[in-house]
Amino acid sequence: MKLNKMIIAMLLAVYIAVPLAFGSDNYVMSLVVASMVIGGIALSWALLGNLGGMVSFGHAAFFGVGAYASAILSMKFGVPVLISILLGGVGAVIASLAMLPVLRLRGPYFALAILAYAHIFRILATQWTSVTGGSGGLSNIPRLPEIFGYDFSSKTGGYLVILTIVLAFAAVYQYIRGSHYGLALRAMHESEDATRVVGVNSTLLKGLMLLVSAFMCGVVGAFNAHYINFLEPDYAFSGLWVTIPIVAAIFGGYRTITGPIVGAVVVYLIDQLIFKNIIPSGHQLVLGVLLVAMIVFSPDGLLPLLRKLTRRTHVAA
Amino acid sequence: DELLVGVELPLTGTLARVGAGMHEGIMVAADVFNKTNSKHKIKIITVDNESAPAKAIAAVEKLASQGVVAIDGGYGSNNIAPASDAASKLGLVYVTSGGVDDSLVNSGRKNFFRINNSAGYQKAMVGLLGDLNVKSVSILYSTKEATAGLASDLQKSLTAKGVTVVAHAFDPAMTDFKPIINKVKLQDKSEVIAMIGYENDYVGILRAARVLKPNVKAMVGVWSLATPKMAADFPDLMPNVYGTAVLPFPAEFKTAEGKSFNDTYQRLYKKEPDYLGQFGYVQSMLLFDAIARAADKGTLKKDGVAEEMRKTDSETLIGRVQFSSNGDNVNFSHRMGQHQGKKIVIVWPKADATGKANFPGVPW
Amino acid sequence: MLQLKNVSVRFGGLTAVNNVTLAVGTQDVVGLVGPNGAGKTTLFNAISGLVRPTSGEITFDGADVMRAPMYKRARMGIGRTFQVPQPMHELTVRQNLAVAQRFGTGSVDQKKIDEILEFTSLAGKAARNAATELALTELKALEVAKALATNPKLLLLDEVFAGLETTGKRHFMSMLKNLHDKFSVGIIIIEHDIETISNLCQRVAVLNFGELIAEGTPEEVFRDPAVIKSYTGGGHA
Amino acid sequence: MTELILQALYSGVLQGGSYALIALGLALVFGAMKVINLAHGELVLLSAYVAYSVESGLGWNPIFAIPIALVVVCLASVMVYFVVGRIKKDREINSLILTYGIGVILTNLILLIWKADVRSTGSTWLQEAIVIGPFYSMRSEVLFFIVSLVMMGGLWWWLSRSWYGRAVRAVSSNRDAAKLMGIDPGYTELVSFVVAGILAAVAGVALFSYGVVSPAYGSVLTVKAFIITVLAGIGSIPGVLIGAVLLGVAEALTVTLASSALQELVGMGLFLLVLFVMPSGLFGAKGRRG
Amino acid sequence: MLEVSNVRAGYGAINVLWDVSLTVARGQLTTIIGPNGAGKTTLLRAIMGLLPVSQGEVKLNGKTLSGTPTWKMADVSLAMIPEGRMTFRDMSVEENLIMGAFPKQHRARVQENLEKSYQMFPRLSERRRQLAGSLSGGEAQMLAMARGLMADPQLLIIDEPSLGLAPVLVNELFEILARLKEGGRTIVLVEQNTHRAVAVADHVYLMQSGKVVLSQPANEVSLDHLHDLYFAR
Ligand SMILES: Nc1ncnc2c1ncn2[C@@H]1O[C@H](COP(=O)(O)OP(=O)(O)OP(=O)(O)O)[C@@H](O)[C@H]1O
Ligand SMILES: Nc1ncnc2c1ncn2[C@@H]1O[C@H](COP(=O)(O)OP(=O)(O)OP(=O)(O)O)[C@@H](O)[C@H]1O
Ligand SMILES: [Mg+2]
Ligand SMILES: [Mg+2]
Repeated sequence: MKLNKMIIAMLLAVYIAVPLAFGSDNYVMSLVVASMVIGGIALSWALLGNLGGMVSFGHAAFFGVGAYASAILSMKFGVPVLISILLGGVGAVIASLAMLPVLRLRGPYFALAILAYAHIFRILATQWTSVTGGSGGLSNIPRLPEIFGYDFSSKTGGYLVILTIVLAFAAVYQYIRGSHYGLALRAMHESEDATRVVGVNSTLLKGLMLLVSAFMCGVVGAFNAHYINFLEPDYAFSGLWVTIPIVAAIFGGYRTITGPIVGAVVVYLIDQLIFKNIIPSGHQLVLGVLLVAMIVFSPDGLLPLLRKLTRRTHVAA
Repeated sequence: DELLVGVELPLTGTLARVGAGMHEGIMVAADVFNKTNSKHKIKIITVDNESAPAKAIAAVEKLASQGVVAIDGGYGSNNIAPASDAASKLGLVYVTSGGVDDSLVNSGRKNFFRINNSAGYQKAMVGLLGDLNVKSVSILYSTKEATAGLASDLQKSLTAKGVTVVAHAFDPAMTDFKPIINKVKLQDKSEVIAMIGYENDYVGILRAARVLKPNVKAMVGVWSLATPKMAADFPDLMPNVYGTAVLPFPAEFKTAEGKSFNDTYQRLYKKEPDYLGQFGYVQSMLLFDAIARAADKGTLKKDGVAEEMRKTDSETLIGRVQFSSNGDNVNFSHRMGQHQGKKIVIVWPKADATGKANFPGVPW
Repeated sequence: MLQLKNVSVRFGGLTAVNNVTLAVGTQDVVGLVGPNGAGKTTLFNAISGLVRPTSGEITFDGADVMRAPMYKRARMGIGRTFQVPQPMHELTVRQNLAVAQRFGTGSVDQKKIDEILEFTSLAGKAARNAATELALTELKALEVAKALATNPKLLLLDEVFAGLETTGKRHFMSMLKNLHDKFSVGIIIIEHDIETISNLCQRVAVLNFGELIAEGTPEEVFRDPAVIKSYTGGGHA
Repeated sequence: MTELILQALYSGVLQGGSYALIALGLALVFGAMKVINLAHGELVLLSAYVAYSVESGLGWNPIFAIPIALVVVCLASVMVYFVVGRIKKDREINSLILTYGIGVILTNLILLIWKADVRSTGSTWLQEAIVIGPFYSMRSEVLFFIVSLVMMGGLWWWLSRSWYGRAVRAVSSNRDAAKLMGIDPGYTELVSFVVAGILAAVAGVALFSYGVVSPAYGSVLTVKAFIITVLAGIGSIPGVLIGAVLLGVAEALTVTLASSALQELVGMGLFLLVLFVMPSGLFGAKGRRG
Repeated sequence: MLEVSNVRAGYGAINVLWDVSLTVARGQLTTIIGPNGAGKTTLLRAIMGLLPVSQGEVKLNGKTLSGTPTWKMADVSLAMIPEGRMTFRDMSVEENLIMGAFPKQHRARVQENLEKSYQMFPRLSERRRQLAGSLSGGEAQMLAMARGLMADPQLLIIDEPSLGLAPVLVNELFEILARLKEGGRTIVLVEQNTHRAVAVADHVYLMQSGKVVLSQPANEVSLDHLHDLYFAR
């Protein structure tokens, strides 16, 4: 009961208090939206890492494919934006089907094979000029629509949409993790034969996680395309769609569900509002240091670390 | 009074180098302006867009929230497009020289101004090749948007003039150009190699050409090539190479403006100014003047800056600048320079030439 | 229930299992013995689907399982243990069993899990991390527990008695007998201890260099001179 | 046409030699610690920038920068080792992320110190054309190709024939058992990082003397190196050379026979193809599925 | 020769050994027996420095071993033969054996000792190029044994060497142990095969729940009595 009340209070806060507090400041709102986009990617990345046991350096592939798929569907085929965003996720899933063979690989092999796909998709998006607009990219991508008189193409509107997307994904993630599939998935990382021999179809499960992760990331990419109305290959498949989400997920704790999201918001805002002012060029240096420090000192992320610290002070008190 | 001008530029990421170059020019402009203008003072606020479109938007929004009266800067058409959209939404003027893509001026942005364009580069190259009476050209171009766009325009206009053209696209990650140069040498047998890329590409291509020595009469490139930096860093690659250049080197600044630009630049950055600085300087000076005029008229808050920008008609370091209704500089045409010894000599157009072209002439 | 026909497994030039034909019914407890490297574990691997035989036929409950993946065979009722224990990492002992039960049978029954934990003397270690906090013998017990949790019809036990002390061995043996009697689970058991085998099995098969060299009751087989020569070496332990 | 192809093959082989030098350090550390050092490309780049500083600051030929680069890069490499050594759990995942973070740090440090300009050597001597029959190349390419071969030969001997090399493999295979054999695991790992640093230092100077570097180039190098390690199959040094040459030749041939825009695509395609068809690489002994 | 006094050790928060003391006399074969989970392996790991000792001391020839890292044990001629799981899986059988002679002082005699190993276990000779990871259970056990003998250690600690071996080989194994003892080696043997172990031993320790509960010369040991103690668990 208490937990439920807390969740409701949190929801009210993020849905109502945030827009009320910052809605008038375009800059802060755009930072918040951008951080939620990062949070969405971080969540999908962490899902694959935590449940699938796979580190990916190629989530930009899903992000980019989702973005392009949705942009093209809405521009060339007139698909309504909200539907095309979902279809963007489907596009990413289709792209990830091409990656299924990579599931045989582990660790660095998987991580970099996915990266190879991201490169390939980027080159395809550059070369396939007739559809993607080549390296010049696509501009004037349709904005988020007006629904019931509310204009979702505004900063606050965009915020509400991405927030809903990310929360929905978190719920799905929570559901999967809590099930026995979650257990089996966790067990699979180190001991694939051991799980298979008790009846776990590990290849299927891993494949499903890849698809789920791809879908999530694709939807986020699609949202972003309609939110900034612009796309080009280098941007859509940029390595930054990997770096910052990873830092965020690690920072917040990639084994948890709230970790990547909270991590994204915190890391992105701190980075943009503070670090960027201290070291205008090369402030990613700080992100790198943060990443290294987290892995060395608190590989489970900040939340568990805080919990540990508060517990200690409790005990001391 | 102090007027805030926002600068949105890539200071990190893939475009960091060019972004920093333009930034220097902007700072020089602010310095010069503040020294000469007693009434208004310009204060620059810079935000790094990290070579990323979304960050460029955020940068514009951040600057707007800090009360700037206009946005200056921008590099790469892909970053300029969304950033200038954002500026346009917020009613701010956006001035740049960092993107040559035609779609920038053809998408109906209201307060957008640009002092250079693809056509100007193309005009210069076609003009030079025409003057040299070249019959066949191999174009080597990077698949990035600006380079690919310019390459296809160049190919069209050269073909229209009856020049035989072979085009070779290469990925920006390309490092060893020997196989391409060998194709030019053995298959194309063109008279001229036209390079449309960036510094690293030029160095790679010229090195490969020095090794394979194709039987060409000239090596021609575009931006970032006929610069003092290239002459200093790669003394044996550059002789006789052509590239677009606004000014000869050592710069001969005849006008008072040119001299003060040069002095200030040298004082602030302890090096010779290059074209990035020049463009940044010119665009900023035009902007600052427009802002000052608008401030005098009290129309700063009411689209005054855009209005004044539209009225621009000045003689600048890069020639006369006037903006058409879509914000493009109608007079823009580039010049072509050639590395000769340690110098860069303007060889095209005739009117501005400071020397004669060494033709045929190659670095080896 | 399980039927092997002319099964061979080759690794490059080495024939680990050669033309083995063997049938095991629900009522059987079959001992599989033979010198080290004779191909016993490899045969288990072939039955459970870890390696694909080079030739031959394997049917289980009448269905051809030669091409069935490991997890399908597990769900059909082939349970096995690994000679080198393979616990599921990151999970506790109890979670190991839960996963085995959920995916092997389709549902979870905590009571049954408790029973199995009790059975295998792991009750006190249920909350331990299976991969890093167990001793070797406990890992072996966990192997059996996991296999049991999938509710198998056929149980393949690879040297689960090795390293067990006498008491533990007896306890385990009675447990297996129980299991066999109560649930009519067929069992194939690899073991080097002749006493254990004689005690448990009605039938013994002997592998040597991949070939089945003898089959019969323990008494018959262990009197066979070929078996004595290659395996028991005369002097009884 | 034959002339074109011959030159492409030659260019590809030389390019392969330089790739191999970069890939070798990565493969070595992976062999020793099962850690893919994603900052390896940045270490190579660091060495290239040291060479740049030596050339532009002291006016020396970049080749003489090698000793200084050795010191700098080996120190950096050892620092990477100590950080990686501090990982307590989930080594596989965490080491990837950790070295990725170190790569980000190095990239940005290079950016801060040396700015974003592209750099390359100005030395004429290194860029002089060397023509052997129908084959054209720069002096630096040939020079470092030979250096690369020598270093590879030495390393191969060291790993497969020396006690030390075997110890490296033993530690990565079973740490506790290696200790029981009298091997100090920490020391062997440290040594492999130092050797990887040496390789990176030479590779960086080589890169500077025939290529062009910029701060963001490190990750490109790492990916190339990794592709080659995959082509080679883990633990095979001749494999690294052959994989690297294969990649170099494939790239050069793509440029010659198809379009140069497809060069990168071919590299990636080759990588995926080998992964799918021969998961253990061209010379790998065992699968990489664990 | 080896003296263990009041040793406590365990895994993280779990303590396994409770004040274990025992002595091993030079030239003798000392066997440690006890039920599963008694802590025998844990004790051996603690002696070898693979586990930290939280209390008590291990001494070799009067000199303390505390703080000596595992890889220095070979220098004092102390070696442990672990269970068969601890081979170098990605290396060939022969390379595994060679690693056994890693300490500098033994490198010269590698070839000679390799031959000896192959004579001892011909099966290993047949499999010399095979990766150790794909050996059968018994073969791996032989490999671990042979590898441990490559360094001719003076004090040899062996953990359940008969595990997974076929009866013929078990016989051979105990013959080998007896020969080693005759050759003057000091041996600590942990075995589940109590009959055979006690038969070759000079001295017997019985461990239970992390404690030494009995210490007797082998010829005084009554197995029936021992088994009674087992059941007392
Ligand atoms: N993947 C493989 N590659 C090559 N040889 C293998 C492989 N797997 C097993 N072998 C060999 O096949 C033979 C049979 O091995 P198997 O594990 O089946 O023996 P086993 O009868 O179980 O012996 P043990 O009683 O020692 O466990 C052994 O000699 C082993 O070395
Ligand atoms: N890695 C570990 N983490 C935690 N506890 C462990 C670990 N290894 C062993 N133990 C515990 O230590 C105790 C003693 O184990 P140990 O392996 O020393 O027993 P043993 O006497 O060698 O038994 P066995 O005859 O089964 O080999 C057991 O209760 C076991 O649960
Ligand atoms: Mg076996
Ligand atoms: Mg034990």
